[in-house]
Order: sequence, then C-alpha cells, then structure tokens
Amino acid sequence: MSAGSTDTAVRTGRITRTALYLVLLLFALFYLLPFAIMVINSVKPLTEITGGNMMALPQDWTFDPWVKAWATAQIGVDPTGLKPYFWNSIKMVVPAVAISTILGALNGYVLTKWRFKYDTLIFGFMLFACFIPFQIVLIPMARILGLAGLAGSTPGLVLVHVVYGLGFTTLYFKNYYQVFPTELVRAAQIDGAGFFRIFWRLLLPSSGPIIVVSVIWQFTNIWNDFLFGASFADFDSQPMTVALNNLVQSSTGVKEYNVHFAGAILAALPTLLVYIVAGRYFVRGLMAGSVKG
Amino acid sequence: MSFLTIDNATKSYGSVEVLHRVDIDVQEGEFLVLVGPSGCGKSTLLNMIAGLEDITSGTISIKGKSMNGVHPSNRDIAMVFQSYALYPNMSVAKNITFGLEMHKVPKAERETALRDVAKLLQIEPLLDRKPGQLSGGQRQRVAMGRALVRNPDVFLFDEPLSNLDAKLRVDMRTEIKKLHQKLGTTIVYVTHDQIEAMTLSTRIAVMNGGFIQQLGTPKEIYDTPANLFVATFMGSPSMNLIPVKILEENGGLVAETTNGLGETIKLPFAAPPTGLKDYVGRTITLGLRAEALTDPDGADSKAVNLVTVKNRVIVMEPAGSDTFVMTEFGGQDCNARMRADVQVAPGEDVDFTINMDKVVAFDPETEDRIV
Amino acid sequence: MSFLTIDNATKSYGSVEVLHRVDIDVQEGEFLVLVGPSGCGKSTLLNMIAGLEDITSGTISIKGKSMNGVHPSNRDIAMVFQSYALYPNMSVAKNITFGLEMHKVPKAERETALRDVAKLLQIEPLLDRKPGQLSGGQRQRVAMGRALVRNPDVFLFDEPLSNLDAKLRVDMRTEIKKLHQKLGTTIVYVTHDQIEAMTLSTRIAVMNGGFIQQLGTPKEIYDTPANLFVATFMGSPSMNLIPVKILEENGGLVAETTNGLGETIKLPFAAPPTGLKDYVGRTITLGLRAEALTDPDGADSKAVNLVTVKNRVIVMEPAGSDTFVMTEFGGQDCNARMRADVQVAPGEDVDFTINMDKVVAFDPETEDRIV
Amino acid sequence: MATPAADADFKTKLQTWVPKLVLSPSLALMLVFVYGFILFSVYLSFTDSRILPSYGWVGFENYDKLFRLRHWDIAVNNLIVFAALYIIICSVIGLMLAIFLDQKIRGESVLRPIFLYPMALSFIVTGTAWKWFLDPGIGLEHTMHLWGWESFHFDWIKNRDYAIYTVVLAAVWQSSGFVMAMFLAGLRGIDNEMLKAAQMDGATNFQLYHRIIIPQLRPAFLSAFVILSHLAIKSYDLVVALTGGGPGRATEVPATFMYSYTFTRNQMGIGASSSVIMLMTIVAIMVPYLYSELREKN
Amino acid sequence: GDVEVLHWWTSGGEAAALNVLKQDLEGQGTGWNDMPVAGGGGESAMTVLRARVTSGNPPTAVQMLGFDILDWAKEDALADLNAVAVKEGWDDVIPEALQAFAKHDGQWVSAPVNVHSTNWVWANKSVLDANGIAVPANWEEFEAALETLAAAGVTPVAHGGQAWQDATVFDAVAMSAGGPEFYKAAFIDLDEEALGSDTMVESFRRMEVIRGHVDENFSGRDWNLATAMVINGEAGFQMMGDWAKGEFLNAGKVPGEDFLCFRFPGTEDQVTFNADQFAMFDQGGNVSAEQAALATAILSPSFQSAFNVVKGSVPARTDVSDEAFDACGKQGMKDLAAAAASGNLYGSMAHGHAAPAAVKNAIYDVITAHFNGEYDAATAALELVDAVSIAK
Ligand SMILES: Nc1ncnc2c1ncn2[C@@H]1O[C@H](COP(=O)(O)OP(=O)(O)OP(=O)(O)O)[C@@H](O)[C@H]1O
Ligand SMILES: Nc1ncnc2c1ncn2[C@@H]1O[C@H](COP(=O)(O)OP(=O)(O)OP(=O)(O)O)[C@@H](O)[C@H]1O
Ligand SMILES: [Mg+2]
Ligand SMILES: [Mg+2]
Repeated sequence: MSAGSTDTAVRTGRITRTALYLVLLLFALFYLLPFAIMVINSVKPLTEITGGNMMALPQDWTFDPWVKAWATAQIGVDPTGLKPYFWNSIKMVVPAVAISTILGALNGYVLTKWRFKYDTLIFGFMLFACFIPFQIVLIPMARILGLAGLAGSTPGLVLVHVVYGLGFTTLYFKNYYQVFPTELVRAAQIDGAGFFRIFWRLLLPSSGPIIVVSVIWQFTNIWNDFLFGASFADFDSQPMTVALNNLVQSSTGVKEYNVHFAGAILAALPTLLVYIVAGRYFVRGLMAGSVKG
Repeated sequence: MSFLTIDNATKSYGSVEVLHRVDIDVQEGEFLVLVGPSGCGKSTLLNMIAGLEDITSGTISIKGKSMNGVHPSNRDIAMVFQSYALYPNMSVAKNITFGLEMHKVPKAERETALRDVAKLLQIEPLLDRKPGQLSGGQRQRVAMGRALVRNPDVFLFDEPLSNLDAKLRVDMRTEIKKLHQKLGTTIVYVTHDQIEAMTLSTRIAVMNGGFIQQLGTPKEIYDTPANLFVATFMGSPSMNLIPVKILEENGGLVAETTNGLGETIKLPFAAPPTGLKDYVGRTITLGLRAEALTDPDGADSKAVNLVTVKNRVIVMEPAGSDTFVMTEFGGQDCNARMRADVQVAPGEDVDFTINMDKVVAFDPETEDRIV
Repeated sequence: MSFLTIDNATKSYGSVEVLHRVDIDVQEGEFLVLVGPSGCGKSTLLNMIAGLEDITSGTISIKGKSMNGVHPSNRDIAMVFQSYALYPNMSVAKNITFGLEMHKVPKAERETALRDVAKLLQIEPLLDRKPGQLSGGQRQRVAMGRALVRNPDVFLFDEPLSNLDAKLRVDMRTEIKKLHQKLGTTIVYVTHDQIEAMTLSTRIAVMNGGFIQQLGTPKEIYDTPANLFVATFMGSPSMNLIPVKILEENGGLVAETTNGLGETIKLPFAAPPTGLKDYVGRTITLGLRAEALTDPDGADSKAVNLVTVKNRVIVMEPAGSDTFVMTEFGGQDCNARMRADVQVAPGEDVDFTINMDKVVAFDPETEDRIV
Repeated sequence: MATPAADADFKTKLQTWVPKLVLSPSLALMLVFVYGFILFSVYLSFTDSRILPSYGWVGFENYDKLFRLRHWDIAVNNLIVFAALYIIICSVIGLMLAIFLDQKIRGESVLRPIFLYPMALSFIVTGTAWKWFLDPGIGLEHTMHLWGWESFHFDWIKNRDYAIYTVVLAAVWQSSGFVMAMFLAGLRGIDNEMLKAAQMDGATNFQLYHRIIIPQLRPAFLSAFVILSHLAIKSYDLVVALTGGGPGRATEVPATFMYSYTFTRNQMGIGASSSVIMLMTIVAIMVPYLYSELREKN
Repeated sequence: GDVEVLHWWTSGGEAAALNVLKQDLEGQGTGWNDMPVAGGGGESAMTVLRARVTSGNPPTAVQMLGFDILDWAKEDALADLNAVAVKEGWDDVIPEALQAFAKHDGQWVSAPVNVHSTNWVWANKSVLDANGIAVPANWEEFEAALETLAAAGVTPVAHGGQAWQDATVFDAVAMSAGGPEFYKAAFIDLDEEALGSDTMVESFRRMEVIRGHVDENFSGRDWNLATAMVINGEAGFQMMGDWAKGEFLNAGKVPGEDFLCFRFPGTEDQVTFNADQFAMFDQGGNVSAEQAALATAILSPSFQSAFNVVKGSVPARTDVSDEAFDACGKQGMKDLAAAAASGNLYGSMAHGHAAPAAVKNAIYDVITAHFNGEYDAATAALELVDAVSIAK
C-alpha cells in the first residue's frame, strides 16, 4: 500500500483552502491565547495587572518577575525562587521516565514476542490500572512507602510514578511491538541471542518513535503531578510543581500574578521543550504504535 | 542413517492439529523443497526443525541426535526468512557477524569469515550500509550471507525469493542453485512457487492441510503426481483434467471423450498403467499437461504416441516464447502450449496434437493416480 | 482519429521531470499494456489519464475531447488499483455500487447493474461480506466489479494482479482476457510482469526512466526489440546477449564467438538485417532467446536456419514442462530451454541447437537494434 | 514457545521462565498498588474512618449518606455532562483539525505543536489564565467592550447553569490537540489509492470523509475514547483551578468530591464509598471495551 | 538537631515573618527544614500531613487550624507540651477561647502563633467620604450605606464568590443578626433548633441583601482581587479577615487615612477568630529539645510582635506590647483583649474554629448555594439543619 506518505490524494479548491487556513489559524489563536495572556502578564509590573486590563499589552516592560520567580521569590521561608526545586524535579522525573519506559518496553516485548497462557488477561489487568483515581491510593501508598523506608524520598516518588505510568507505557509498547516482525526475533534466536540480548540489540534500537511517545506522555504527567509530589516528598525532595503551587496558592498573602505567570512558564519549559523537540516524531510514533489503523 | 530425520512429528496449537504425523528423511547434501498452498503448515514444519516451535509429538533429529528441547542456536542450523528478517539497526557487516558474535567467535575470525562470505556473494561494497539502504536482491544476498557465515549443518529457507520481482527472482534462483552445487550443504526450502520448487530441489515434499501428499524427485512429482491435488498444484499452467471413459478396443485401452465441437474423440493409450484395466467402462480423470497438448509442429519429436485431433480455439494468448491456446475437452477448459509462431485465432478450428506418452490417469473418487 | 490520445505529455514534480514528452494513441477497444521497471513512471502516466495527477504540459484527450482539468469522476473512466483500494467499511455490494450512488443513479438501476456484474464475475455469494473477509482473488474480482459496473469508456488497471499468488494470477489473467474479448472496452493496463504484458495486450508500451522505449504489438516487442533495454526487460528468462564479431564469409554474414570449451564457433545468418553489413569486422551484441537455444530434438521443426554446436553444461534446472540449461557463449552465461525429458548433467558437453531465424543484433554503443 | 520438553537444554528452559520473570515485577506492583489499594478502598467504605483509616465496621452507612447528599448528585450529573461534552467536542475538533492539517498544509510543522502544546502544561497556573480570560470583568467580555462591542456578553463562568461548560471549554483546549495527533496518525495510515478510487467514483470531499475515511478511523476513535475518559474521570486540577467547584457547588465533580470528603472534610468513609462507586462505573464502561479490543487483537 | 516544619505560609510577607522564627531557632543551634505546601487555606498541607503521618514520617512541627489540632490529638499523634507551657506560663497569657484549641484533655498540644479576627469590614475612606457615609453602627445603617453607594454607581461590596469567603461574611452576619448566644448555639453547639430558627432565616435574608450589592463578576474571584477593588475605589466595603490589611499596606495605603477598618456592624463587641498554631508531632514519646525550643520561640513576645505586625493579625498572648502595630493592629489587640475578658471571643465557623471540618464544609455548601441563588432564605435554613445532621 502506498500509505505512509505525508500527502493525501484529496484535492481542494482555492476557496476551500483559504477557508481551511482561516480555520486552522483561528484555532491556533485559540490554543495560543491563554499562553499569550500568561506571557503578557509575566512582563508587566503588578500594578498594571491589578489596576487595569489584564488582556492589554504591558505599558512598562519588565523582566523582573522572571528573575524573581526563578531566583528570589519566596517559596517557603527562604527566598530561593524555583531554582532549587527544578533539580529536585529533574532528579525525580528522569529516573521515573526512564524506568517506566524501560519496564513498559520489556512488558510490551514479553507480551508480544514471548506469549504464554493468560498473557492477554495480564495485559488487561495492567491496562485497567490506568483508570484508578489517584485520590484512593494516597493513604495506602503512604503506608507502604513508610514500611519500605522510602517515605519522603525521591526514590519513593520515582516508585510511585513508575507504578502508575506502567499501564500506559505497556500499552504503547505492546501496540508498537505487535507489528514488529516476529521473524527478526526468531532470526536472532537462531543466531544465538538470548532474551535480553534480543531486546537490547534488536527491539530497543528500533523503538525510537514509540519511546518518544512514551517519554512525552510520562514526562508530562510526572513533571506536572502535584498530588504525589506534595504528599510523598520531604523538605529536600519537593518537586517543581509543589514549589510553583506554593508560589501561586498562598492564601492570605499578597498575590504577585506577574511572578506567578513567569514561574508557571518556567515550570512548564521542560515539558514544552520535550514537546517541541520530540513532537516531530510524535505523530509518527502514534501512527506506528498506539493507533493501529 | 539419514542426516535430518523427521519422525512422526505432529504439531497442535491448542486443540487444532496443524501437522499430522509427518515423516521425512533428508540425506546429507540434499535440497528438499516443501511446497503447498498457503496455511498448509510449511513454515510450521520449518520452525519446528529450527527449534522455534515445539514439537507436539514425535522427534526431529540431526545426525542421529534428537533435537527436541535443544535451543535453536545449538542446533547448528541457519535460516533465511521470507522477509529476510535483517536487523534494521545494524550494518550489513554486523548483520552477518551477529550470530558469530553471539557464539563468542573471536573478532579476527569473524572478520575473516565475513570477508569470505561477502566475496562469495559479491556484497563487499555494501558492508557498511544499513538494510534500509539496500535493494530487494541485495537484501536477499545479505540474508543468505548471514546464514552462510555460520557454516551450519542445515540451511532452512522460508520463501526467500517471494518478495523479489520476477526478473530478480530468476537470477537469485540460479545463484542459490549454484551455491548449493558449490557448498553441498543440506537445505530445506519452503516456497509456493512451483518453478522454484522444480528447478532447485533434489526432492520435493508436496503438502496440503498438514499432510505430506507426495515426496519425490521433481520429475516424479511432475510426471507421476500421486493424486489430483499434486497434479493440479504443480505446474503452470495447471494440469488439464479431462473426464474420459475407458474402453477396451483392439486389445488396447482407449479413452473416450468429446472435443469442443461436440464430436466424440478416442485417445488410444500406448503403455497404459496396469491398474487402468480395472476401470474399463468407467469414467476416470485424465491428466494432460499443457506442453503435451500442442500444435502438430510443436510436438515432441521423440514422443512415441502422438494423437492429433481437431478442436475449437476459445482464447489464444501469445506469451512471446510460446503461445497458449485454450480449447475444450470433455466439457473442460484445457490449455495447450503451442509454438510462439503458430497462427491461430479464437473461434477457429485447428489441429491439436496430444502426447499420449505423458498422460496420467486418476480415480475420480479416491483422487489417487492409477498405477 | 484515435480514442485516447496522449499528446506530448510531460510531468514534473517540482524541478524533476519524471515523464518526458510521451505520445501514445490508443484505438477504441485496444488493450494497451504499460511495462517498465519500478519508478519508470507507469503509475504516474495512468494517474494522469485518470485525472488524479495534473499534466505539466501536453494534452490528454478522450474521443477527441481534451481532458485537461476535467475532474476524475467526469472522465468516464474506471480504474482498478494495485492494492484494490476497496472500502473496508462497506460491504462488497456497497463497494461496487458506491460510484453509481455518487453519480446519483437511482436505486433500482444500481441493483440491476450490481446483479449483472456480480453474475459476470461470479461473486454473487460474496455481496454481503466486508473486504476483510475475502481472499486475494475475490478482492481482485470485487475491484474489477467496481470498475465494470460504471460501464466506462476506458478502463485503467494499475498492476491489478501483483498481489496474487502465482496460480491465482494465471487464472485471473485469463479472466481479464475473456472479459476484454467479451466487452471490447478500451483498456490501459500497468504491470511489471512480462508474461502478463505479452498475453493480455494488443499493444505494449515499454517505458524506462520516463521515456517510452518502444510501442508495438507483443510480437514486435518480443521478436524485434528496439534496443537492448527492451530486449533484456521483456521475456523470462531474459534474452541471452552474446558478443560476436561479424565476418563476411561466402557472400553471407557470419557471427564469430567462442563456446564454453574455448573453441571458436561460427554462426551463419540466413537473412541478416540489412544494416548488419556495416558492422563487418566489428563486434556487436547478438540477442538469443532461451527457446531459440535448445537441444537438437527440441528445436522448432519449422525453423529455416538451425545451427548445432557443442557446448558445456554449467547448471541444469528441470522445470517440469521444460529443462533450463545454462551454458556459456562468448564468455557470457546463456540460458537454453530444452525439452523436459532431455538427459544432460552439469559438466557434460552436449549439442545445442541455435535457431538463427530468431536472433537479433544490437549496436553495442547505441544499444539500438540493427535493422 | 510454551512449555519446554522434559529433556530441554538449559538455554531452552531459561528461555521459558525469563519472560515471565521479567513481567512479574510489573505485575506484582500492579497487584499491590492498584488492586490491593482498590480492595483497601472498598473495605474503608464500610468503616467509620474519618481523619485516618479506622476499622470500625458500619455496613452501608456511608453509602446511605452518600446517596442522600445533594452534593454528590450534582457531582455525578456534572461528570456526565462534562464527560459527554468533553469527549464529543474533543473528538470533533480533533478530527476536524486532523483532517484540515492533512490537506498538505503549509506550515503544518508549526501548527501541529501549537495545537499540541496545551497537553504539556499543568492547570495549576493555566487555570488562572483561563479564569481571567473567561471573567467578564477583566477578560474577553471586558476586552470586547473596550474595543467597542458593547453588547458582547459572555459570563458563563459566573453563571451557575453554564459554569460547567467553561470547564468543558478549558478541558477541550487542553486535550483536543492530543486527539488531533491521534487522528492525524490514523489519517496518515489510510491507503492513498483508496482516496483516489473514491474520487474516480465521483465522491465529493465531504462524501469522501463521511463515507470512506471517517468510518475507517474506528481504532483511533477508540484510543481517543480511552485517553479522554481517563482524563475526564481524573479532571481534578482543572476544576479546582478554574472554578474551585463554584459558583456555589455548581461545578463539583466526583474527583473533587472524593478529594474533599477524604481529605478536607475528614469523612474518609464517605470519600471511599464515592471512589468505589466511581470505580464501579469505570469498570462498567471500560471492561467491555478492553475485552472487545483485546479479543480483536488475538 | 533540626526541625522540619510543614506550613502554608508561602507568600512574601508571611514567609519573611516566619523567617524571623527560623533565624531565632538557628541562633539557638536548631536547624530549620522548610516544608511549605500551599493551597486551599491549608487543605493541601493537611492532605500531605495525612500521607506523612501514615507513612510513619511526620514532620516535626505542623501549622494547623482549630479542629484539625483536636482531631489529631484524638489520634494520639501529638506531643505533650505541658512542660514548656508550665515553664513559660502559657495558661495565664493565652485567652481561654484559644486554649480550647491548643489543649486536649488538659494537655497542651500546640503553640498558637497568632489570632486573626474575621469580622472586619474594610472600607475605602475617600469613597465613603465622597458619599457622605459614616462608619455604620448597625445593620440598618450598613444597609443604607450600601444603598447610597449603589445609587452613586459604586459597587457597594467587593466580594469574592468562593465558599470560604461567603462563609466569612455569613459568620459576621449571623453574629450580628442573632448575637453571640445564637452564634454559639448554631455553630458551636450545632443546635438544630438554632440552625432552623427564624434568626437563621433572617441571617440568610441579610445575606441576600449583601448579594444584591455585589458586582456581577463576584463569583470565583480571589479575595485579594476584591480587596484591590476597594483599594482602587471601585468598591466601598469588603468583609474579610485582618490579613486583607497586607494588601492595603502593600499598595502604599495608610490605615485611617486611605482606608478604614471596623468591626462588622452589630458585632463591635465580639471577635470571631481563627488562630494559626504549630502542633508538634509525637516523635517517640517525649517532646524533643528542638520541638521545645520551637514552641518556646513561637510564643516569645518578641516573635509574637514581629510576626503579627507583618502578618496583620494580633499576638496570641495578650501581654504583648502594641507599640509596633499600626492603628488597625492596635485596635485589633484591644478588641481581642476586651472580648477575651468579656467572654465575647468566639471561634470562627468559616475558618474551622467552631465546628469540625465535616460540619464546616456542610455549612459552606448551604451558604454558598444560597448565596448563589439556589435556595431562598427559608429553604436554606432547612437545608442547613439537614446538612449538619448528615455531617455530624
Ligand atoms: N500460533 C498459532 N496458533 C494457532 N494456529 C496457528 C499458529 N501459527 C500458525 N497456525 C496455523 O497453522 C497452519 C499452518 O501455518 P503455517 O504458517 O505453517 O502455513 P504456511 O504453510 O507456512 O503458509 P504460508 O504459505 O501462507 O506461509 C495455518 O492454518 C495457521 O493458521
Ligand atoms: N509525489 C511525488 N513527488 C515527487 N516524485 C514523485 C512523486 N510521485 C512519484 N514520484 C517519482 O516519479 C517517478 C515515477 O513514479 P511512478 O509511481 O509512476 O513509478 P511506477 O512506474 O509506477 O513504479 P512501480 O512499478 O514501482 O509502481 C518515481 O521516480 C517516483 O519517485
Ligand atoms: Mg509460511
Ligand atoms: Mg506504480
């Protein structure tokens, strides 16, 4: 089949095309608007925000809110800005994404290439885990982390995120490996490669697109998570979202919206970066994997 | 004792038996081809030999040693897959030496082996490329190289040429043939292309529905098919099958049927199979290859018993090297292979010569050949 | 005036011209086959006729009316695609009648048309199935049905048989041929299977790299290829090409070359092409089809000028209906097609008969046939 | 590759248990952290737990209270309205954008990330931006008035009956791009020749999509459905950031309900019973779906 | 050793104030591990606390409010601070009403930091002056003032339509309408009769009056944006706790000159309060030296003064000098001392110092539903009885 090409055989007239571009641009505007509001207000002095039109462009441009959010804003007792929490997040997200992706890949590999009795049932069980509401796991999870000696630590957080991301990563990889030629695995077996060698040398190097999908999904979810980060972290392992929340949600203090927005954009930068850098492969990965056409 | 023995092997998936009590002996240096329609169990059998599928019952042994439960990599076999199954992320060189690396062959030895194989297959300039950058024929050769480099006891090929275009296929077929003649290794080869089966094999196993229908040399299979299935499955175009009535005339046997003009015609046998006598007065199925039904000038000059009858041309297909002409015997469409230069046209009535040396007879009920 | 005229048509994608000034006239009821290697522009040309691709320059007209800028559905053509392109979500019946529905044909009429086509193609029992539940051959017939039901001026076929297995392909080929003879519609048919091209067409256009190499009847293409490309591309096995030196002997022309034993042999021409005189003393390329190189008994008894020479057998491949034997002339591997029963073995020296009526000569520089 | 023969060599035996071994940690994690916790939650829903789990059995009392709460009715109704609209609108917009983007659009590589990026942002602060934008006093309506369109009126976020639709709006903003990507992937997988065939058959562009293409996007629809319902059920941040459940309690959803009863109202028993009801609903919807999907793939 | 302190004081002023405490402790050689979790007026922090306690890893000290302290004490999770209290003489200087939330079974379990009073009204002085409005002394005058402002085209009441803000207003309105006995019967004793009484209906009716004088966009608005409306002269009054003062000060406004603070009309003698306290978590039987040091530091007069000046609240002990406080602060301290002495100091229902969380939220549900027009006053009173009975 001649699929996979980026073009379509559908033909459109000039008027239709103009309308089409118009609609697309309108939607682009719709998607950009809230972000634009954030950006605009992050470069305004606070008085302009509380005193006037929040949708207007700044009369006085200032980058102080950015500096403040990053380095000097009061997050807790110390005016540290978001900076130190950034590293806490990185220390949590990188291993959690890596482990859940690798485990998901291994699970997908086993479930498609080394099938055994009840494997579909097991997969169903894993998939259903995607739907568990996080509110109900908070207390028992805390108990278990405590028993395991992982309470209030980054490894504990990593464990939690790995557990609740596994369902998705397994789903993605399973769908992807389903169409990976089984003959390759057989050829490697004849060549004498074992279970892990086949995975490491054969499947993993060909999994680029689906790794991208899995990493984007996991990175976004873990980076943006607040509930687990707040509940299971200690004073020295609180992630960025908790800090951002502290910056934004102060209850009885003065609200510096411009700093809030700057902080929010700063906190979102890594995920945005991941989307923009890896986004190109995203549709391709979805195409190869999660959506079987 | 034979080299590769498949003894009473069956294979079931769950409650479905897809291979039934298969017995095959392969001698050292033999080129055994497995043919049969899609889904008949060819790949399954090959995978069982390779150790990629378990054997439900029976044994497979190589050099007298049972291979049941032996890991594929310890069986001293190499396999070439239909899709080639080249590792897409490795260079051609890595693809070829991967198996050696897995078997812990030292690097220097691997290099030498690689160079030898690359030279043999003329893929030296391709060694650094990735499989994605190769043409179909080149890929096929790399897949072969990966198998060759291991220098195994047995080669298994699963439809290695079916992805190639017609021209390349013919070339690669010849190369495989040459290679087999040069190396003398034992080969088991799956295909559903009959020409490939005929030209490459020393013996052919025709399979259907998990049963071996006939196991024999290409000539046996082609000229004396064991039953109607083998007769129609092998050969292109397919063997013409004509319902005829056996009569005894002048002490000999004669097959009576009709031509496309509605006339009754009689085809005398020169050397009928002994069993045919029992069918006198009954209707049997006469098998006639297209090349045994031809124009008078195209008939085999060495043939003993040629019968010429008039018949009507239904369709004519010039194919360059030959002309295929369709006509009708006993109410059945029959293909005749005539010379390229023959001058006939649809609707015309022309002479057809039947080479009665080549006809075979089948019992219409059991579908077995009458011997 | 002709029925379908392609006049000076070119096609460029960006700055790359993939079709160069193509001129083809197709008469009403003709069966034109386009052949050529992958990527030579066959599908592109077909799509241009269908209106699925724009024409960069030139015109395409049907019944004298220019079709440039006319929407595909208004050209009164129907197309059968290589992948069949059946709508997977619709039943067979819906697939076939979808086009009529789009053209606002009333329901009753659609039903009648559907029934006629289904009967013609013998797919009546399949009408309620989805394409996913059909075998390859059945799909092919549905795709054909979808085209037939429209009763168009022109049929376009893009490699409609390439997805089928060998046996089915032969059957379907015959059906298409019968259909064409019955309906008499004009057909343009793309394939890269030469047998298909030879047997189906009234004329063949051989393409390469966006150029029409030769346009002629199958017999012209096969027997008198315009150049080396056409000669090697058409026919299976490929035409044997032997470098020979042209000498003048006894007032006639003789081709001198060597056999596989290293001996010099001389092949006299019976009716050499007139142009060949100019090449006396020079080396040319002699083209010899496999069926014109055979065992003495297998030689065409109607041939005028048969030459028999001894040569060594390199490989022999019995193919059931024939035996292919490889030997060497002028340092080149050559395929001979011998009778099925011939008794030869690799390494043996046997007699080969060359049918000099059938040889063609090529200028090795221009690669054109010497006429 | 099932059970090895009794006389199997070491490598063959290894090969049969290694895959299971590799899968088992994940499975064990799931059993404990998902199914164990679900059982725990079911148990809690029958106890008198308030600030912390406690183990006094109270039978169905919590369920009884739960169903008497108007608040819970509102939450459930809101979820039904929200999930239905959210899933439908996201699918429609996602499909439309995917179809539009699939027309060899110049600048696709710029537009695609713009459509996708909201998925990368968390609602902790995007919520504030949305709140402002929707606020008639300072946002869109205000701006329109400043620009001279005095009659422009858009105060849904302040209106008890319409506030839930603003939640839908923001949620659609966040995930429709993701759905677009899924549909785009599906569209790119459709055989080009089929589109050509339909054109030859005379289908207009509308008919082409309506009759040929969209019916073939079924797998993409199903994947989108799973992802979207997962997001709809868990949409806690969104509601909290945008409306805080208000005006009044008009935009409360089960996720906020559960959180509030379990953690801020110290009525863990009722919180647990609400989560059990929610889980049962999810099971009722998802299990048939998963069953059909997994069966199909075999 | 170190203390790990869980709190939700993350805005600039609050955190800076807390930093005083931190430095104080560090001066004594006790490290401060900061664990801030903001959100929902401490709701997020309480969720986190639950997880931390469950995991067996509770923070050393936790900022807490009202009934939460008692609930945790009931779970035996809190450390006994009696030794510190006796040494520092807390019983004498901390008002009774406050002690009710700091002691469990006669044991001190937490150290109060401040007292916020919630029945304040904030007004823009120039707006009132321009419309000839004096500080209203009772509900009728207040209602009249609202009418006047409305007629003048000024938004009479700046309000943020969030459940807790609605309830804050309701606190004051109910106190004003029914007096302290009614307030106590309804919100502290949860007496069904009081909850369904005509006085309650009247309270709801007065809420409707206020509802009639807020702008259209009140719903969902943050309290500080409402404060900004008063600051900018767009609105006349705001009913809000004393933390609102920070916004005025931050905008460079001077108490008494630019803005006015006064008790909600009809509640001049009463103070409804909420108090932030730090509870110490039991870390193995006894109060650790660090916890003792922290508790001592919290209640030291110098910290009480320094902190509360910044925070806008008043000290939890009544013997701190008011020298450092501004006009509003001074008045707050005076009111508190007076109310404490006369038995007019009541925990704020809206801020969880009258009834436990479940009841508080159940009351919220009704107040906010009524304020948003779902019920009329009579129905609201009936619903209130019902909601409280389910939540009890
Ligand atoms: N894992 C399996 N479970 C159940 N049945 C199977 C399985 N694998 C193969 N089969 C069945 O076993 C039969 C033989 O399959 P096999 O692949 O050997 O056919 P084949 O002869 O190689 O066909 P082809 O020419 O199409 O490759 C088929 O009917 C197939 O459906
Ligand atoms: N959209 C396109 N843009 C650029 N080049 C194209 C495009 N479509 C086709 N081509 C090029 O045009 C040439 C002709 O393509 P075409 O599909 O007509 O080949 P073909 O003869 O049908 O080959 P095949 O036998 O493989 O189907 C090829 O070189 C191809 O790469
Ligand atoms: Mg197979
Ligand atoms: Mg093509």
